[in-house]
Amino acid sequence: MEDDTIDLADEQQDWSFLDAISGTKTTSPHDNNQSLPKRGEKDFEQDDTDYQQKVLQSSLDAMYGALGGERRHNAKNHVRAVWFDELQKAQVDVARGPHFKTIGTSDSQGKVWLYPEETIYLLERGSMELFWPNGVQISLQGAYAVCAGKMGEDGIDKIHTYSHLKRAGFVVQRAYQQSPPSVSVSRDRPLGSSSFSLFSYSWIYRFNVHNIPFLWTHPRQLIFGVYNDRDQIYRDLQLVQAYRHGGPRMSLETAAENPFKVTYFVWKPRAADFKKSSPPPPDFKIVVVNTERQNMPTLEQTEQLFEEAVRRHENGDVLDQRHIMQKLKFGKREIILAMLDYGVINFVTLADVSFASNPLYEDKPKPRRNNGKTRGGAKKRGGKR
Amino acid sequence: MIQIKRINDKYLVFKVEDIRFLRQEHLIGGTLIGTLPQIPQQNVFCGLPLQLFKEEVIFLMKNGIAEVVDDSASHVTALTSQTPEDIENYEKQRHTAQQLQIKEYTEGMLERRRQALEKKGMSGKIDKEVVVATDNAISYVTDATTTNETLEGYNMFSKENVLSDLLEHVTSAQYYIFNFLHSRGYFLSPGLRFGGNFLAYPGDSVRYHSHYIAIGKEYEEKFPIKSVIVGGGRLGTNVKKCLVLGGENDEGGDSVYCIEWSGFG
Amino acid sequence: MAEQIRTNLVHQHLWSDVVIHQTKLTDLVHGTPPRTLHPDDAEIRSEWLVPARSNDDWTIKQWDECFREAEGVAGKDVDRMLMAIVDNDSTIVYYFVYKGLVKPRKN
Amino acid sequence: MKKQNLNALYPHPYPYVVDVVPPVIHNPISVLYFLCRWIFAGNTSPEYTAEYVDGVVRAVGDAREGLWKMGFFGKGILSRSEPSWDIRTKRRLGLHVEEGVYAPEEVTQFRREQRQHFKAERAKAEEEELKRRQDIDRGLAVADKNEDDKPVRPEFDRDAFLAKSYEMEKRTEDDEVVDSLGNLVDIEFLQLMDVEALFLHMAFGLKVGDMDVKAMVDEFTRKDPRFLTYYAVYHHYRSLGWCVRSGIKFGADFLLYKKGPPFTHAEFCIKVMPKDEPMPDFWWQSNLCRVIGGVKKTTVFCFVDVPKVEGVVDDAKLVEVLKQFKVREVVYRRWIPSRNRD
Repeated sequence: MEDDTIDLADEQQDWSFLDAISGTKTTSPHDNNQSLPKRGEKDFEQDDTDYQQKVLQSSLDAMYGALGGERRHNAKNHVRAVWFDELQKAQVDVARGPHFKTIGTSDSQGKVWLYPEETIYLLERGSMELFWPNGVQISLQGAYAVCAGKMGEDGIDKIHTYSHLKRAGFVVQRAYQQSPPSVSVSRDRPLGSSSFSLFSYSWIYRFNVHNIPFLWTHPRQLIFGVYNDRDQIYRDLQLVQAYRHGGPRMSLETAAENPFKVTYFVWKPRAADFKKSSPPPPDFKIVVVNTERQNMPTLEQTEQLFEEAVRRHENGDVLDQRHIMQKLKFGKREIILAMLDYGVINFVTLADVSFASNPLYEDKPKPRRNNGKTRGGAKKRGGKR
Repeated sequence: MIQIKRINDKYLVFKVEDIRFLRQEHLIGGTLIGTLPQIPQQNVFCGLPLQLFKEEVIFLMKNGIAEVVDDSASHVTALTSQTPEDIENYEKQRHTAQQLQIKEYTEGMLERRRQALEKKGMSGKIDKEVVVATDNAISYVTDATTTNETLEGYNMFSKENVLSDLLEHVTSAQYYIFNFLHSRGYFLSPGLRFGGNFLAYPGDSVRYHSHYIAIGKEYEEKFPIKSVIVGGGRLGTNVKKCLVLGGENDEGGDSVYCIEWSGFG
Repeated sequence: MAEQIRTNLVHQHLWSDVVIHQTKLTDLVHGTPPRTLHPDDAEIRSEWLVPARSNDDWTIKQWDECFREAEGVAGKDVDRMLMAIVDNDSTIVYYFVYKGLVKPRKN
Repeated sequence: MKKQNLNALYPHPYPYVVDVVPPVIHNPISVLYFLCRWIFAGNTSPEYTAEYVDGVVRAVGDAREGLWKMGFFGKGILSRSEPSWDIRTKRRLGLHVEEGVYAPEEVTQFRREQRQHFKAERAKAEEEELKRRQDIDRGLAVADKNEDDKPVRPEFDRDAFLAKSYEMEKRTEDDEVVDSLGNLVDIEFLQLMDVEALFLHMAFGLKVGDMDVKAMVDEFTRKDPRFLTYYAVYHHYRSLGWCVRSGIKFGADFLLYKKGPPFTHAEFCIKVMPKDEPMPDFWWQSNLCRVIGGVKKTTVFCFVDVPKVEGVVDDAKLVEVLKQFKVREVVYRRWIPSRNRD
């Protein structure tokens, strides 16, 4: 089944694809011909053939070979940094190379400082070496021990999420690195009540015997009498209070501390002119979630997150918001949860949608102007009824 | 016995030999979470370290295969006890290694260049060309810099921080179903991505598709039919896996069931 | 509910010899489908069904009990049953429940 | 079927016929006409009756056809959605049936059969591959794979298939549904979900036996304590113009269709989340979103602030109670970094 949800990283792929690269110990780290092969075919089960055993072993050997790969540094672009444990940050000696366009923050002396996740990422990909102030080099294991050690319980998960997004090509920064958000919350107003009231529209268009019981002895029912406007039926049926975009939140309780906090701001890779000192509004906001200790966010927690969520279109989103289906599927604002399951990351988008703000009955086919081309995002797609 | 490094509440392995041992001797795969230096711009194949999940750690400890070390503490203790001589020694070693690498690299480059020019029949130009070509290309290679073992006495300090009895007595429905499948030769990985506790493979996950989405339940634990049986069974069918639900029954035996959409109705 | 399942099996899915067995715990339905239900079945086999409502909860223990009851009536081992899950809109979805591990369908 | 034809076939989104009268203000004669229409109001809209038997709401005859055609309410108990057991059974038993008319279930049957053919072919290919590998082991073959032997989807003949599939012998059970004259007795009724029954009753005057609002709310709540919560959600989407049907097939509570099943696939799967109940874990959420994402639909969590309802909910009170319910939607969708880079 071809579907949006298939992801190459969903399941472990066959490492023998890596043969080509794990064997090439002499290539310089700047060779760019290391592209990924296509998804391979795995077997359903063991068939007890030596052939299968051989294929397995060669795949495993490819994996061990790749894992044992060295981190090589070119003398010209060599980057060193020193870890200051009391600050929980690393200072880069001389910030050379393209990474520092998007990674790190500069102080008044022009020195670049790195957060733990930035430090580990650069170390892992072989773009930097790390030292203690006394000159002892910090190994990768050492970096995990000291950098993640004080990041709190989800330190490794946050580092992993950061690296995962960087590896996928995104620009990632710690949320509110520059200035914390000013969240203004309006929660003193109740939700707007529904439009159901007797004389709110022209009487001539609507006689509702339900409301004039002495005239007619018909069973009580909401929709009765003469309607010459079909939409009026829908309007009369709208009794349940529903959240509308721009309206107040539904949960009015005093908020307890929200365990779900925006961890990272993320920008799409296209940002060639990205300035880390004055970044544009982020394309995505990511909340790193501990799935072991937390349940799904409650409505209250979700509404709090939405108050600082990314508004669609701020960044020239290409999503066509003229169409009701797009509005209902993608909403006005969105926040992304990174759910960590012992090293496996699952992302889910929470979108702020409102069906009441986009009533389906108002979505009528417009007079055809475009020569019978079908309207809307309702492309024909396979699916189950 | 291998050492699992604990950082906060996460369990990591940093040595390739350990990964090979866990995988091939004990069907313990973990999940690689680091960046592969050779191909850092992708997420399909990841590098060291390897993160183990809770049930894997419990299994390894229960069976005396591994011990858990508080790595943050070990590292700092080992570091602060380095003498100035240790550090000087260390720097000397590093310098020597670098010089050697640079020499090897330069010689290699020279040799290749020479061969290339000879092939083109331009051996007369060799000396001049080679000098120009290698001048800018000096590089050096450092070790994989993956583990802490370069630190003087590190292993001793880590042994002092062993947390062996931490998980000895943990039992749960999840561990039950993990153990049920693992002891039958299945290879397991975290399963949240497919809505289960684990995915189970009929052999090493690099070669086989997973067969099961496994969920552990206490014997009398209630679960909603609509989301667990209908949702889980339906999902299993969509992704060509069986949903396995199970727990330990009153008599200490196995009550394990496979759920599969019937294809009708 | 068992009666509703029987009607559905007989007249929508064309099963034969559908019988309701009342046991101490629950009603069980037994019947024979018109063709093999599972691609790995060598021949048509008769099936045991457990009725359940879509909005209810379930436990592992209940499966143990249902198998035990079915085996009591059948007088022999039962290796699989079908759960007939009834929704308020009259949809009945059927799920195989196998005792122990079985391989998923290859296709 | 073409969309235009479908629109002509199903012009009414509700069992209610809207009168189109000219605007009164511009035309004095129309005032008279309008008043006439008003006095006889209700006559143009159908009045349907359903029964409540054995714990389910059933509609037969005109109501069965009307409630399906006007808003796609209910489900044929022996069919996937629209009652079509009659056609299928007539064809199966060799009784008279119009040619070229296929029930949706029959179309599905075609597709399934087609898929099975394909799978059988693939299984054969896999068996050959195993044999080839064993040959390699024994040194009887060389290890270079010929990639051209993938099975192809075979052509499929609907009529031939139907003829074959209905070759089945008449069962003794079929005697239950054929009368002494050899005619088929249509035993299929349209079952309404409890929420549909209350909605049709309170909004469009459907009679459900002799139950009034109070009797329905009491009875339905007895069967499912959260009935009113589900009702509020059902009512909410119906009032916005959606066709709302059960979501059981995907482990959800409701499906939202733009017009109804004959027109398009459902777009949204609704999961009702009472605001004050503890939130489920992430495994549950991941599972549900996978199933729903796999069938190309959007998962909507519909949070409901449920008011405390005291005393009996009767005719007059239902509207008041509904006005106290609040709903808010949140869409959950898997996010894949590699598909969101540009």
